[in-house]
Amino acid sequence: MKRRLRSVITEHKELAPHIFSLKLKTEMSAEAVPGQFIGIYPKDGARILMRPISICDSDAETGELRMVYRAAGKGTAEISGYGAGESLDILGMLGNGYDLEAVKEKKVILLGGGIGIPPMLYSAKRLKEQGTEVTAVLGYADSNTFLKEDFEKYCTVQIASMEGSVGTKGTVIDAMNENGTEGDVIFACGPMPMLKAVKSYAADHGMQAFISLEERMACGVGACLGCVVKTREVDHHTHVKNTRICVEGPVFNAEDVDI
Amino acid sequence: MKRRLRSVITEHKELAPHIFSLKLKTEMSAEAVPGQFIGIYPKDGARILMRPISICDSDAETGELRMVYRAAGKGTAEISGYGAGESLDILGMLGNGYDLEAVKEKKVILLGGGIGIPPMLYSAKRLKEQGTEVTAVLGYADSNTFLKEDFEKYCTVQIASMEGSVGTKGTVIDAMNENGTEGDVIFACGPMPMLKAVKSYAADHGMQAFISLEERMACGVGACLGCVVKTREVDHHTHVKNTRICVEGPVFNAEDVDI
Amino acid sequence: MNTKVELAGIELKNPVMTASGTFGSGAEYSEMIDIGRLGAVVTKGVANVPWEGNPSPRVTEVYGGMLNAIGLQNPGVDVFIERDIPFLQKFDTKIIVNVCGHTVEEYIETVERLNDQPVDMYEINVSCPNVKQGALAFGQDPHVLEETVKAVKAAAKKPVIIKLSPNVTSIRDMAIAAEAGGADVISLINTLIGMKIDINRRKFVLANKTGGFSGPAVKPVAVHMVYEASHAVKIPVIGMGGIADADDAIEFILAGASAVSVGTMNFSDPETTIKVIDGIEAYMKKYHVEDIKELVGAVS
Amino acid sequence: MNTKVELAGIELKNPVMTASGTFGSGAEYSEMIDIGRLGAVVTKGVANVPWEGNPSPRVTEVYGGMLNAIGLQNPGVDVFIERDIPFLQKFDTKIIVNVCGHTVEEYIETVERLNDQPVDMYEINVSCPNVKQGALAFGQDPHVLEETVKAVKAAAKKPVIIKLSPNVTSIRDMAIAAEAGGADVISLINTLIGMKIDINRRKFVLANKTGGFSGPAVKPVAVHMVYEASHAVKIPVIGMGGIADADDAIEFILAGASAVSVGTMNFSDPETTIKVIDGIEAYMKKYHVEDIKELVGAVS
Ligand SMILES: Cc1cc2nc3c(=O)[nH]c(=O)nc-3n(C[C@H](O)[C@H](O)[C@H](O)COP(=O)(O)OP(=O)(O)OC[C@H]3O[C@@H](n4cnc5c(N)ncnc54)[C@H](O)[C@@H]3O)c2cc1C
Ligand SMILES: Cc1cc2nc3c(=O)[nH]c(=O)nc-3n(C[C@H](O)[C@H](O)[C@H](O)COP(=O)(O)OP(=O)(O)OC[C@H]3O[C@@H](n4cnc5c(N)ncnc54)[C@H](O)[C@@H]3O)c2cc1C
Ligand SMILES: Cc1cc2nc3c(=O)[nH]c(=O)nc-3n(C[C@H](O)[C@H](O)[C@H](O)COP(=O)(O)O)c2cc1C
Ligand SMILES: Cc1cc2nc3c(=O)[nH]c(=O)nc-3n(C[C@H](O)[C@H](O)[C@H](O)COP(=O)(O)O)c2cc1C
Ligand code: FES
Ligand code: FES
Repeated sequence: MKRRLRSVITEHKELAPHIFSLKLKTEMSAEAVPGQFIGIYPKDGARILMRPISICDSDAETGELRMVYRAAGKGTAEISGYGAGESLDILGMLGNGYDLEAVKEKKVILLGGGIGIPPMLYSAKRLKEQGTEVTAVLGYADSNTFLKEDFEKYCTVQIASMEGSVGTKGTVIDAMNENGTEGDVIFACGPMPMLKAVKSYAADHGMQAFISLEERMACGVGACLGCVVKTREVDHHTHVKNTRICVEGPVFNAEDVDI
Repeated sequence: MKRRLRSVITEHKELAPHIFSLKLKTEMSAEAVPGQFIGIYPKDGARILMRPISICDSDAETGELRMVYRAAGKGTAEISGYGAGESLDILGMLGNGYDLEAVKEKKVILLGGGIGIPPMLYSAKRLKEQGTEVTAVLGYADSNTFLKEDFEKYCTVQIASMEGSVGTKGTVIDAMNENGTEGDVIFACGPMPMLKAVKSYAADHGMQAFISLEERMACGVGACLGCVVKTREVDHHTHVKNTRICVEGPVFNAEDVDI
Repeated sequence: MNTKVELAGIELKNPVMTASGTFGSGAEYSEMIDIGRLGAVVTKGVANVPWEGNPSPRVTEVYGGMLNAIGLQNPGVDVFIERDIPFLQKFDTKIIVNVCGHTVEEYIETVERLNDQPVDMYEINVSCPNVKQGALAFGQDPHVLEETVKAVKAAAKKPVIIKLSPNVTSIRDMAIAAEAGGADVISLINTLIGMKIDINRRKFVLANKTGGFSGPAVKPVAVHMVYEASHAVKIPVIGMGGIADADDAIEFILAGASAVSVGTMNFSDPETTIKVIDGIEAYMKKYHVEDIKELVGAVS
Repeated sequence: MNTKVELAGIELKNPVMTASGTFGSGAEYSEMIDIGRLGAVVTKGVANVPWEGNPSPRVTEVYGGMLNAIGLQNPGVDVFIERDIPFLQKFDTKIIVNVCGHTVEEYIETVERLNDQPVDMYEINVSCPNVKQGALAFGQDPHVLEETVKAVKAAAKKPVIIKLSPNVTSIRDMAIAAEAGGADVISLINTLIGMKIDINRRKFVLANKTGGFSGPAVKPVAVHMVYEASHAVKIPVIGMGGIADADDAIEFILAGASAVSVGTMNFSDPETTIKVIDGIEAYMKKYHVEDIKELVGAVS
């Protein structure tokens, strides 16, 4: 059941310049599926819409959700100013998430680029729990390899950096080529050029790719049709060739969407 | 010199339901004259204008200004939520203030009604310092006689309450009538019906009355002409029969303004 | 205490409804609020055939509000009849179908398809700023508006609400034209036209360049127009534009609205409509208002 | 790096000026900021004789902005010439006199009195919504506007800026009419019409009932209109409406404004204009923009 709820910040710290790790105590943590996201509402009256942020981790025992986000604009900058003990209103759980069941017996490659890295962590954790074989390939800008240690708890980790200061110089695709990374299925999250490259990489290599898309959102629950992406086929809900990222996504089979 | 400055809250407490006492550390405290006011800026982006609040006390030694205000609407409610150590941006010093010099040798009656009581405190203090004889007549709604003890440090205090639970039942005028309060000059601040009554009381008794007016303000510095009151004579600045409360006031000789 | 209001013979249990396009056809929000508490659900605009709408990005936040250029994407009236109406029928609320079209003929075709459906009223969107082929033009010229209303009314078997655009010199003239054309009710405001530019990329934020501006920021414009329109016509007025709480809703009612719609703020807090309904009742209690109708236009 | 802009042959050291009515005639803010840093000071509207303006309350805050119904109170052009011009002349900035009137004759009388004064330009306010006798009408009908501009231009010995109202169906038509009438520059937006009701007292908050709506809340409407107007005419456009920082100012410039004005936000932070000037320079540095003119209309 989707709902707006008050949550309490239990931890909030800067992992790298402008990259924050936020833990929220909320009953929603019990429901979180990797690939899903929540909407975090800024409090300032000038800002009325929620900010969609992916789940980076969820701990049903402590009742905490973890998000890792970049302070990109004014809303996330405002959010980054709230400390432990303060409250934040959130909308969740939003989106479909990855279908982990379906890949149980496969070799999964997790591709994360930049601020697309955090959502992959929760997938890594859950895939490990179900015994799936996982390699994570993480693409950073520079040597600031936030979350790397967290991934290493769950899977093999390969690194790329645009600067070349750590791992393969270049993108996650470059790293896969260099390392000969093998797998049946890709889960990917990152900037659009990366997702396009992943889509054709997967096609070229006969792999399946599930990619997580971003778009500007208003409602987050499928009511406003603000967040659509073009689709190859007519969508079952909209009855035209586009689909709502906030409900039918954010995770799509790369083949189905026109990016 | 008027300016917008950041100040730091040194004390903030609720004196009576919805009535807050706020102390701010600011260099402006050295300049404050009784009857003047500052503008306090809410921080929420939905609210862009300052809230005009009178000086209730100023301590040049500690560098603190004190204001006592009612959480009347959304802006003052927001302000009431900030605690010691947090900052507030203020615009000041604003307005003319009372001419204390001119009444040095006279008997002064201070009339405060409701949230018009606080501004009178600083006058009481300064008048006492210069050796002027002062009686304060304070009109409350009920037995919640906030600031009464503060006044008693500086002058004789008479009380009225609309409820009748303390002092004279009725208004400050009723209290003056009951107590036969004597004086040459009145300084008054309070709701409009009270100020009107004071104006005619002073006229009837051959006394001078200086009253402090309120009006909705935008700039607070005389630039927008948002806060005018009608005047008997053509105003020297506006060249029409009205004058700016934020600059030429908020304190006026009751005779000069058309209320 | 009576909160019931009547619009063109249709009785609503309270004056609070959803604004078209901000509530889908109810399904999405039905898991978050009790739709049965609403005076009415106004659906997303529906056309005779499916519309693809505009390219993305379609929405963006602005100070105190948002811009949208959805472009009236909708699955078409057939899907609406098969899927959305049966869903809405499950709730004890009125169903108002917002109708869009590129031409008068398209409006009429949709209205005729709906005439024997279990819906209560039509709201004709003559004022959407996000559609290139001139739908806004219906709503910006009084003469064209009057003719359009006449044609739609002739085809409609249910009461017709005409939704007015605020992007006009005289909202009075438009209200009067709608009434002259036979409108049963008018509703306003639709969105203002707005634009946002990303200064770092030097690009329009919306693919459509311009978008419809809504949310709390537009309220003062909307209250004024509702006041003007309701004083220009005898038919009832539905007021909207930036309603975030009961105080805002009451402001519209005092300005002259017989009912109100909550739009953008559903996104901010899905429970806004319910809070507005409760808050109106609390206000009536506080000020001993027996019948909500006493408040309509009661500003002085 | 060049921040100089030229408007009708008048060179401003930078494109940032004050918006009429929000900066008095400079005296009040001169103790808070260095007026010599401004591209120009645009004064409060001045008429041929003193105007008393509207009753109080005249201003109120709304969500993200404010309403004003000052009613163009001013001390008249004689006092302005004796007191305000000599004051402004002390600063190294341009002086633009905003002129208001009830009739074309009044505009002309004021302009003629100012013709031999040391001022740089006139800004003709054909769009103030707070004056009953129809000043807004000049700004809402293209034909009336064109004739008004022609008459004022014939009398004016300095360049004429025509300030447009946003309360129109087509800002393009108004911009084109102003240009056709001979305007040297157009400026926009003046305030939108808004209303606020006190729901507890059931009264209008402003004595005038309606007021002009300004501040950050109106920016999306203003950016759109500046874009539309600047694409409709060849003369330069001065953009304003809700500018709070350099980013906002740059948004207007990218939309097509050759210069910008800061209004309401002077009240919020008296140093806004200075911060905007500094921020534009920082942006130009960051993106290696040699000449500010490269940014005018550079959105795509
Ligand atoms: C499904 C989804 C998951 C996301 N997960 C993460 C995450 O885990 N970590 C992270 O750092 N970021 C994530 N993002 C991007 C994040 O939502 C934006 O960076 C954020 O909304 C920017 O808000 P702002 O107030 O800082 O920016 P502003 O520019 O002030 O925002 C203005 C408006 O634009 C929207 N907006 C701006 N950029 C984006 C964007 N890239 N995507 C969507 N909306 C945007 C904002 O939500 C807001 O409505 C995700 C986006 C989506 C759609
Ligand atoms: C010179 C002066 C001195 C004042 N001194 C004090 C004081 O010492 N203590 C105190 O409690 N109050 C004082 N007031 C009144 C105080 O300014 C208002 O109560 C306050 O602005 C209300 O703001 P709000 O955000 O709570 O109300 P809202 O209703 O949210 O405010 C909306 C807008 O209206 C304005 N406004 C609302 N009520 C008033 C009012 N009565 N006077 C002026 N503007 C108003 C606000 O400033 C704001 O711009 C003074 C007013 C003036 C003009
Ligand atoms: C995302 C979105 C979609 C909208 N779609 C429609 C629509 O299909 N038909 C219509 O008449 N109005 C539509 N509107 C306008 C709203 O119904 C309403 O008139 C406007 O948003 C003002 O109200 P608000 O400020 O409460 O949102 C839409 C508004 C938004 C924000
Ligand atoms: C208090 C006030 C007074 C104004 N007076 C005038 C005026 O005399 N002449 C005029 O042309 N515009 C006047 N305006 C309009 C502004 O110059 C400007 O066009 C408008 O406020 C939009 O800009 P902003 O949002 O930055 O304030 C006034 C605006 C305000 C807020
Ligand atoms: S954000 Fe509203 S449908 Fe996706
Ligand atoms: S508040 Fe602007 S002149 Fe007084």
